[in-house]
Order: sequence, then C-alpha cells, then structure tokens
Amino acid sequence: MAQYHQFDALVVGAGGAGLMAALYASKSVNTAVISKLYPTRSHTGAAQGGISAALGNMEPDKWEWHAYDTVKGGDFLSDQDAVDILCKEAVEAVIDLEHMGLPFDRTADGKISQRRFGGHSNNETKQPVQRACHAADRTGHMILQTLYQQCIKNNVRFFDEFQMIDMIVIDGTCRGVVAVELKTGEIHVFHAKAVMLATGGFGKMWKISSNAHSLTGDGPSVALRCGLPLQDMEFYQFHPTGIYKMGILLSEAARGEGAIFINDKGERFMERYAPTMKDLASRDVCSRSIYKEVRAGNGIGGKDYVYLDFRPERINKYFEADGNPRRVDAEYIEKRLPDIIEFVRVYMGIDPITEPVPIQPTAHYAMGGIPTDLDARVLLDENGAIVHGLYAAGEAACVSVHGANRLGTNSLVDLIVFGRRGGKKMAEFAKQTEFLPISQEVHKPAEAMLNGIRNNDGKEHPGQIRKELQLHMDEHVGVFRTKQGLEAALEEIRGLKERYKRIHIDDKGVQWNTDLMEAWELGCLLDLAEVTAISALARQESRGGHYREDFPDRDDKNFLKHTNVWSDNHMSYKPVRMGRYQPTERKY
Amino acid sequence: MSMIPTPVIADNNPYRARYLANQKMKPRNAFERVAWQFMRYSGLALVFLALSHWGLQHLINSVHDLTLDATISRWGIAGQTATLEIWFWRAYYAVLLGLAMMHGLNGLRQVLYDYFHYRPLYWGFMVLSTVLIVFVSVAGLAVLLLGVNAAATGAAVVR
Amino acid sequence: MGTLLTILRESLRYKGREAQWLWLFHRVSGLGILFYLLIHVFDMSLAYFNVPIHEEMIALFKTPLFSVLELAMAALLIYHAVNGVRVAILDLRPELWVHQQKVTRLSLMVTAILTAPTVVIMLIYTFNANFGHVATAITH
Amino acid sequence: MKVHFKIKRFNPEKDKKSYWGEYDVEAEESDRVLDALQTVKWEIDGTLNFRRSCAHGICGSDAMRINGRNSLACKLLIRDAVQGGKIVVEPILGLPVIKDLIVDMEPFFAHYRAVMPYLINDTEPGERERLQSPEERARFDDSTKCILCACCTTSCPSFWVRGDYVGPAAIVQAHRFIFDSRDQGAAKRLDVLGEPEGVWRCRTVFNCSEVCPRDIQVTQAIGEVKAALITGRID
Ligand SMILES: Cc1cc2nc3c(=O)[nH]c(=O)nc-3n(C[C@H](O)[C@H](O)[C@H](O)COP(=O)(O)OP(=O)(O)OC[C@H]3O[C@@H](n4cnc5c(N)ncnc54)[C@H](O)[C@@H]3O)c2cc1C
Ligand code: HEM
Ligand code: SF4
Ligand code: F3S
Ligand code: FES
Repeated sequence: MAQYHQFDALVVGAGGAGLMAALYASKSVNTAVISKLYPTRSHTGAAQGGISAALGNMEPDKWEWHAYDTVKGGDFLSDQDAVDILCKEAVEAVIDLEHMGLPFDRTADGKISQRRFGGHSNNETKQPVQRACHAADRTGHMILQTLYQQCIKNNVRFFDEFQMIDMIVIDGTCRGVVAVELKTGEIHVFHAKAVMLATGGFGKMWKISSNAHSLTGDGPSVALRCGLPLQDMEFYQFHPTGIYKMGILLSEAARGEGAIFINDKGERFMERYAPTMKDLASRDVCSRSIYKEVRAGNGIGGKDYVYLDFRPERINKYFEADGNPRRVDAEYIEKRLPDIIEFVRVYMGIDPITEPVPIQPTAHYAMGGIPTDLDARVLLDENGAIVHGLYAAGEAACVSVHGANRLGTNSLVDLIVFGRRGGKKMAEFAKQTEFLPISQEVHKPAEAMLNGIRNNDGKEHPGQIRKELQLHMDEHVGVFRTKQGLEAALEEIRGLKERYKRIHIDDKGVQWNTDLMEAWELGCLLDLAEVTAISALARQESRGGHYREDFPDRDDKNFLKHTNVWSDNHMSYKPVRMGRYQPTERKY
Repeated sequence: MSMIPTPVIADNNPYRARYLANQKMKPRNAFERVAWQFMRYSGLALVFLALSHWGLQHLINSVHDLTLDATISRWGIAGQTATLEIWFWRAYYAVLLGLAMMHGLNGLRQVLYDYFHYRPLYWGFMVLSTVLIVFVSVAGLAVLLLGVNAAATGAAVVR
Repeated sequence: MGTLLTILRESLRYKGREAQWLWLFHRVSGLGILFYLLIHVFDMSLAYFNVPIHEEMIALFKTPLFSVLELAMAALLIYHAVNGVRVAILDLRPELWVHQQKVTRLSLMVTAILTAPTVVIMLIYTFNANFGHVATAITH
Repeated sequence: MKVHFKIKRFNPEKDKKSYWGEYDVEAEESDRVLDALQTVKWEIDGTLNFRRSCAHGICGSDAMRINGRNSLACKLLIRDAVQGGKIVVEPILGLPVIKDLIVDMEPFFAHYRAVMPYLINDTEPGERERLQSPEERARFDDSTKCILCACCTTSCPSFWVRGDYVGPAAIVQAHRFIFDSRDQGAAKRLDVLGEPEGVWRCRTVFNCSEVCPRDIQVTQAIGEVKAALITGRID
C-alpha cells in the first residue's frame, strides 16, 4: 500500500518557480514541495547572468521598454498582456527578492547594480540598456539559495528526492500526484487541492546542451500523458555560447561586459548580421549567425565552432571602435565573471583573459510547455478552459511571455513573477475548495508502469536509445530545420519509442534505483521529442528560435498563433493576444 | 562568566542597528570558547615553562644528576623554613604543574569527547581521568609546597 | 565500537593535506606528554610521601630503556610545542593556510633543530652515566 | 585513454558489506570523472548509483571521495585525477551510505538548518531595496558562493569522529548572514555556533578549505566566526 499525504497546496519541483510558489502559498495554506533533487540542486542555480527589471538604477529605464524588448525578442509571438504583467511586476519582484536577503551586487550608492544583456535596449536611443540585476555571474544560484532559505524560515514542508511519476486528473480536476521516494523506492500518494508543476526544462533531448542531466521534462510529459496539451513546443532556444563540445553555458553576461564573437578570419562577424546591437543581438539571431559563418567555411580551422573573445585588450579595442567610452581590465573581468572564467579554465584548460574561447550553440531553454493563463492555471484546451486545481510555472510552463524566443534574464523574471502569482492563486483556491475524493487505487497505474520497466526483459538498452535520440535531435531539430530533416527525425523518434517498449534495465532493485528512474525519464524525453518534431514540422515559417530553411521568412498571416499539441499527436492553434505592439520586421 | 562583551560602536557604524538588535542575545554557553582560548594561552605559557624546565632537567642537568639533594635544593625540606630561592622554584613549578595539568586535562576531554559517543562511557572516563589528574596534581603540589619529607622514609636522609 | 574503528581506519585513508597529519600527531603527542607528566609528577610527589619508592623510581628512570623513552618524550614535547604555536598562529591568520607546505616544513624543521642537539646532549649524558669512561674521554 | 576504475559498491538489498567494483573505461583526458562514471552506468553496469545533475560544478550533487580526497566528480578532469592509470571512487565520509556512492544527506542539511540560514531582519524594508555599500556586500561575498555540496564537512576529521559537529558548510552559511549588513540575527547564530558542537570543534585542519570546489576560504570564515564570538564584534 502506498503512503498517503494530504496538503492544501502541493508544488512539484523546487527550482525558482516552485520555491517562489511554495513560499507564497505557504503564507496562508498548508503547503508541501516535492522534488527529485535536493532543492538547492535545481537548475535555476545554474543561471548566471542576471534578472531583468526596469529599476532604472543605472540609467533611465521603463518597464514598457522592457515589455517591448520582450515582445520583439519573442518575435511577436508573446501574449502581450502576460508580457505587461511580467515586466511591470518584475520591478516589485526583484525588490521582494532583495528584501528576502538576496545579495545583489551594488552600485556605489548602495542600490542594486544592473548590467547590459542581449536584446535589452533603451527604446528611444535603441542602444543597449543596463537592466539585468546581478550577483556576479551567479544570479540564479543566489535566487535559488535565497528562496530555499526563505522556505526554511517559513517552515515549508519538503519532500526531497521524491520523484513525481503520475498525476491524478479526474473529470478535468487535478487532485494530487503520485511520486516515488527515491531512497526507499516506496510509492507515495499526495492528495492536494491545488497542484503546481514546476519541474523545469527538457534540454537533455539534445546532446550539446547547457541543461542538467535531471532536466528531462517530467512535468510536461506527465501532463501530456494525462491528456493535456503542450504549447509552442517547436520553439526551443539554442544559446550561442556553449563551451565547445560540452555545451556548458558561458553567460551572455560575458557579451554584456563587452565580449565579442570572432571567426577564423578574426572578423567580428556580428557586425554584418546585427548592425546596431551587434554581439548583443538576441540569442536566436546570434546562434544562426554562428552557424552561417561555419557553413561559409569561417569556423575556426574550418570546424563547427567560433571564438568568444573576452580578452580585455580586444574588448577595449571594440569599445573604442563603437565609440563607447568604457574600458575594462583583467581584474574587472575576473570580478564580474568569476564563474564562467573558472569554467573555461577548468573544462577547457585555457585562460580566457589571454586566449579566445571556442564556443558553439547549445540547447538551452524551452519557450514552450504546459499552457497556462495569467495566474499560472493550466489550460485544458485552446479555448481557454482551465484544469481546476492544476498550476504550472517556470520553464515547464508556457504563459506565454517568451513567444518564439526568450530574452536573456527573462526566464528568472518569469519564475518569480508567475511563480508568485501561481502561489497566491493556489492558496486562494485551496481556501475555497474541499478535497475531492480519490480512490485507494490511484497509484496502481503508476506502480504498474514502473514495475513494467523494472521487469521488462527486452534487448534494448536505454543508454543506447538516449544517445540516438540526442544525435537525431542535434542533427534535425536544432538551429536549422527542414521538412525532410524533421520528417526523418520524427520517424527515428517513433522508431525509438517502439524500441523503448522492449528495454531492459540492469538494476531490478527497489531502493535508490537510478537505473529505473533514468529509464522512466527517457520515456518522458521521447514523448516530448515527438511533439516537438510534430509542432516544428507543422510550422511552415521561421520565427524566433524556430528556423525553417525551406521557409526562411516569418509568416504573420498564417502563423501568428500558438501551437497546441496532444499526446495522440493532434494539433490545434490559438491566436496570440496582441496589445500595444504590432509585428514589425525584427532587426538588431 | 562574561559572555560576548558588549560592543562599543560609533553612531555612524553601519552595523549599529544590528548591534542594538543583538545586544539582548548572548551565547548560552561560553565554556567551549573559554576552553579554546585557554588551550592557546596556556600553550603559549607552556612553551616557556615546560621547555625551560625540560632544558634545565635534561640539558643543563640530566636525569642522572637527579638526586634527592637536588630536589631538596629546589623545594626545600618539609618543616624547615624556605629561602627566597626555594619559594621562587616552588612558584615556578606550581604554575607549570597547574597549567600543564589543566591543559592536558582539557586536551584529554577533547579527545574523549571525540571518540566516546556513549555518554556514560565518556563520563566514566572523564570522572576517572579528572580524579586521577587532580589526585596527582595535589600530590605534586604537596611536595612542591611542603618540601621533601625525609620522615616518610622512616629514617633520616644522610648522604 | 565497530563504527569507531571504521571511522579511525577511514580517516587514515583520507588523503588530507599536511595539516591533517600534523593535527593527528599533535593529538598523539599531547596524550603522550600527559601520560608521561602524570607518572613524572606522581614520582616526584613521592619525595614527600614515600622517599624510598621515589628513589627506586628515579633509579628506574636512569636505566637505558627509560633514557630512550625520554628521548622520544623530548621529541614529542618539542613537536607539540612548535605545532601548538603553529596552530595558534593559523587560528589568528587562517589565510596563511595556502602556505601550508612551507609552514609544515618550517615547523618540522624547527622541531628538528630543537630536538637534534637535545638528543645529542641527552645521549652524551646517558653514555656518561652508563659508560663513564667513554664520556670522560669525550668531554676531555 | 583506458582508465581503470575502482568503485566502492554497496547495495542495501543484497550486500552485507561494501565491496570494490572494477571497471575499465575508455575516456578522453579532458573528460570529467563524472563522464566516465556515466559511461560505466550507461554502457557497462546500470546498477551503479550516484547523484549528479548539472555536470559543471554548480549544483553540488556529486561530491565523492576520488583517489582518497573529496571532490565533485564533474569538476575533476580525468587527466588530473588518474594515478597510475587508476581512479578510486568512494562515497564521502561521515554520512551513512544508502547505496553505492549515495549517502544520506539529511544530517548535513539538519546542521544547515540549525544555523538559521536566512535573512533575519524585522524592520520594515520600505518600497525600494535596502541599501548596502559595495564594501559591505564584499564582506560576505565569499560565503555566498557555497553550493552545499558537503565536500568540506565530510573532509573534516572532527566531523568524521562525531557527526554532531555542525561542520564547516553550516558555519560558512552562518557566516554569510552574520556578516551581511542587512541582517540582525547574528547573535542568535553566534549562540548556536558557540555551543559545544559549534565552531570550537574546528581544529584548524584545513581539509575543508582545500576541497571546496567553489574556492571558498572556509577556515577563514570559521576563524572570523570564532573571532566574533571572542570579541563580540562583527566587522
Ligand atoms: C546554464 C544556464 C544558465 C541560465 N542563465 C539564465 C540567466 O542568466 N537568466 C535567466 O533569466 N535565465 C537563465 N537560464 C534559464 C533559467 O535558469 C531556467 O529556465 C530556470 O531556472 C528554470 O527554473 P524552474 O524553476 O522552472 O526549474 P528548475 O530550476 O530546473 O527546477 C526544476 C525542479 O523540478 C524538480 N523536478 C523535476 N522533475 C521532477 C519530478 N518528476 N518529480 C519531482 N520533482 C521534479 C527538480 O528537482 C527541480 O527542483 C539559464 C539556464 C541555464 C541552463
Ligand atoms: C609546550 C607547549 C604547549 C603548547 C604550545 C601546546 C599547545 C596546544 C594547543 C594550541 C592545543 C589545542 C589544539 C587544538 O585545539 O586543536 C593543544 C592540545 C593539547 N595539548 Fe598541548 N600544548 C603544549 C603543551 C602540552 C603539554 C605539556 C601537554 C600534556 C600535559 C599537552 C597536552 C595536550 C593535549 C592532550 C591536547 C589535546 C589534543 C587534541 O585535542 O587533539 N600539551 N596543545
Ligand atoms: S563551503 Fe564549499 S565545500 Fe563546503 S558545502 Fe559549500 S561549496 Fe561545498
Ligand atoms: S577540516 Fe575541520 S577542523 Fe576546521 S579547518 Fe576545516 S573544519
Ligand atoms: S553534477 Fe552538479 S556539481 Fe557536479
């Protein structure tokens, strides 16, 4: 018999989004968090560069400008009411974080320090604006730590190293989740009035990826299996600056501080692709430009990478060329970007202060996910009906503020703004409703599924399937996509799904069986890969992170709309909620 | 024993508000702090005391010179009035003895605390070693401060 | 008790840096000195309580076996003193730990420099006492 | 290159005692030790269990004892780890082993919670941020870097012999708040750290400082807390 727990509000996932929601929900209702990792291990801690909010601490700034940059960055696919909320509440939310104790870097007069970041501009002068609030290059780490600290202070109940494997959705209402306690292998049923999915991204379906091993899209795929749609799955962001071959991220903050891309000929090639913002153009633009250089034979030594150069003398040279009066020295760079400099030293064995760094685009961030409304309530269909008691926030969700391409720093804003709104709403909802009944047997399907994997005696090896999946995704569902490629990928993925049914794992045990859990996670990745490829195939245009070589232009007439896709692979579209900003050509 | 001393702070000290808020709070337990400091201060004193004693007994003189006479010349004879020199030696050795024993006892406590987690066992050892150390120290102090007791031999010491 | 032994064994297997071994030896030497000190003070106290036993023990300390133990004692005491000073200084200035190799070498050197002549002199005394003629030949 | 891995294995469901698992792995010199462990798990023996997540030294999941010394498997490269063609991997010391390289982290986090690792300040902060000068911010910068990996605490002889010791990681966390000019809970934390299981059990062994993957000056932080306890001043 499974163990049984009851909570008013239950948050699945302890990253920035989950903890923010838990913190706010716990202020008034009995709240618990389950997480397959210890909360401080969540990938929010990897976020480096910063969190944007129009505080105007360094220079004039307005939240409306932030909103415009976000919409433009999202290639006009963002829902503009959500973007307004995001950018307006960002200011308050960042101050909130500071009050919780987050150790932001400071200006000389003691305020939160801000820096430039890709795609963020002063709308009047069109010049980059200093909007990203930061704590060295460990902003995400500090956010995660601070939120966890506050949750401890507020006595939030944590179930650490519990992995959700199923959700209880009956008659369009969510009544809880089923989870495995990793240590004992026991099944637990969490009965709740309000459940939030904040399980983060799914970048592990690509090989070259900045994402953690744990980012396997558990939340979205469980939602998918429960009959809910996923939105805008074709929009996946490839960050231009991953360490060559490893994918470890070098934050855009490097370019915010002045670093530039150079190709084999030593040219600053971004001048050609984005004459105004240059190296600080949005990520999709930079990633494509890098690959265009590579295709033109300008990759370093003819290979598939270019250099990111943050040698101080080079930065100063380009500042001078741009007429920028700033100058930097080695000490300043070391102080502002300590972690990424260390990454380069440790993992590449070179010193970025004296040598340029080989980089290549790396799979980074899912713009798509579980569709929600402005209060993080999960949507049942394209008409806006909601699933009662179910919420989603963070990278697992799609509000959608990021549209077709997320601006740097906006994810952290998304986490705290919509995490907070969701948390408040959950508490409100939980106070108004009673627990809905669940049967004694709710955990049976999940249990059977796990046992099915455990006891399956096929010949296929999950490690092999994962490897092949990642290769196909890198090859065909990456920065550049074509009809043929996507069709090939879809076929491969479906083949892998068939093979997945005949897998075999080595560890038949119960306690701490990572072999089993990884095999289960692989199932999630396969499901999500399939809907990603389907959505990408259907979108016959290029927009933001989704670039179709056979349809290189944006097509607002036919595709200014969000994709919804279900597990049976049927699709539908819903309109983008427009506002002040009408689509224009996107130039940086 | 005084706990955290009340800090003296200037009005413009940015930490002032924190000090004021903190003043009410004082560590409940200062024992370990005092013990820690004592280990360092007594250790420093022992560098001079213990090493000079060792030098005196083993380098300038040697064990082989250690006779009852030599002892008597340091600590005197029980019942006889002591000279100033004897009082100097008595004081020197009393301080050395006291510090070394306390230092050693606390050191032993640290070690026992580390390795014996079963409380009765730890306390058993502690009581035993404290009794032993106090007993030996008192005995040592007796000969130091009272002088050599020739009578304890049952015969006069003639040499 | 079983776990205690495991922990002790595993701590010896951990590859700590110099300071870990210096600490372990500090502990051992401290206990050694305490043990010696107790016997020594007990013996001396007998000069008040029972002179014959006192004298017998002194005689025992003069045998070659105890002379060797005494040498070890000297080394332990000097090591403990020097290392104690090292620890106290590092407690005040922990940032100096990056020099731990140098500091270790230094404190071992000081220990050696202080111990070596001590040992030589004490050996001479021992020889002197046990084979007086040899020592006389040396000193003359 | 070929590397011979010796990994301490233990399965609570099968084994009474731990044993050594031996594996030959093909790895690049510039690979992480974690990559090689993944190769073992994915290609040789799926029953091997260890924690990992970010794979680049920022989540703190994969602290283990590699060739006798604590390290994050994802932050140590094969070429730096390998000794005589061999790499020995064991769980970190001082916490109960659950399975293979996975230890029970609960005692560690209990110590963490004991030092009240959160900002304590009951004054009304107002609409905007609390002000803090760059110097005040720099005062506690080092200890904000901690990722709670437990490398330090489980390298400390005082912790091995007695797990009640709060341990360097918790002290670093306390330090992060004690020296934050916005915090007002210093005295409460010093109260906890002044207890017998607090800072005084640190014997200045420096194993902690040496293994911290974030290069935090751990012993220095401990020293500063000791100084604060002795002088009653926190500056
Ligand atoms: C290297 C890197 C750098 C980045 N830098 C920035 C930046 O500078 N600015 C910015 O705005 N954004 C940045 N991002 C993006 C941003 O950090 C992430 O999108 C964001 O942190 C996601 O947060 P989250 O709360 O949604 O999920 P995560 O932080 O990923 O947390 C997911 C949580 O869900 C739990 N979980 C997952 N599955 C399950 C399950 N089945 N059962 C139970 N629990 C589960 C996990 O344990 C974890 O606690 C960066 C991302 C990366 C990878
Ligand atoms: C000669 C000068 C001496 C100095 C400078 C000195 C210094 C110290 C210091 C600083 C410590 C504390 C170590 C720590 O807390 O980690 C210590 C511990 C100790 N000392 Fe001494 N000491 C001296 C002499 C002695 C003597 C004479 C004895 C025996 C009676 C002794 C026995 C011990 C013991 C048993 C410990 C505990 C060791 C431990 O906890 O690991 N010391 N000493
Ligand atoms: S102080 Fe360093 S070693 Fe210790 S837990 Fe924090 S990051 Fe890990
Ligand atoms: S290893 Fe331990 S003894 Fe102190 S200096 Fe570090 S906490
Ligand atoms: S896997 Fe995250 S620190 Fe090693």
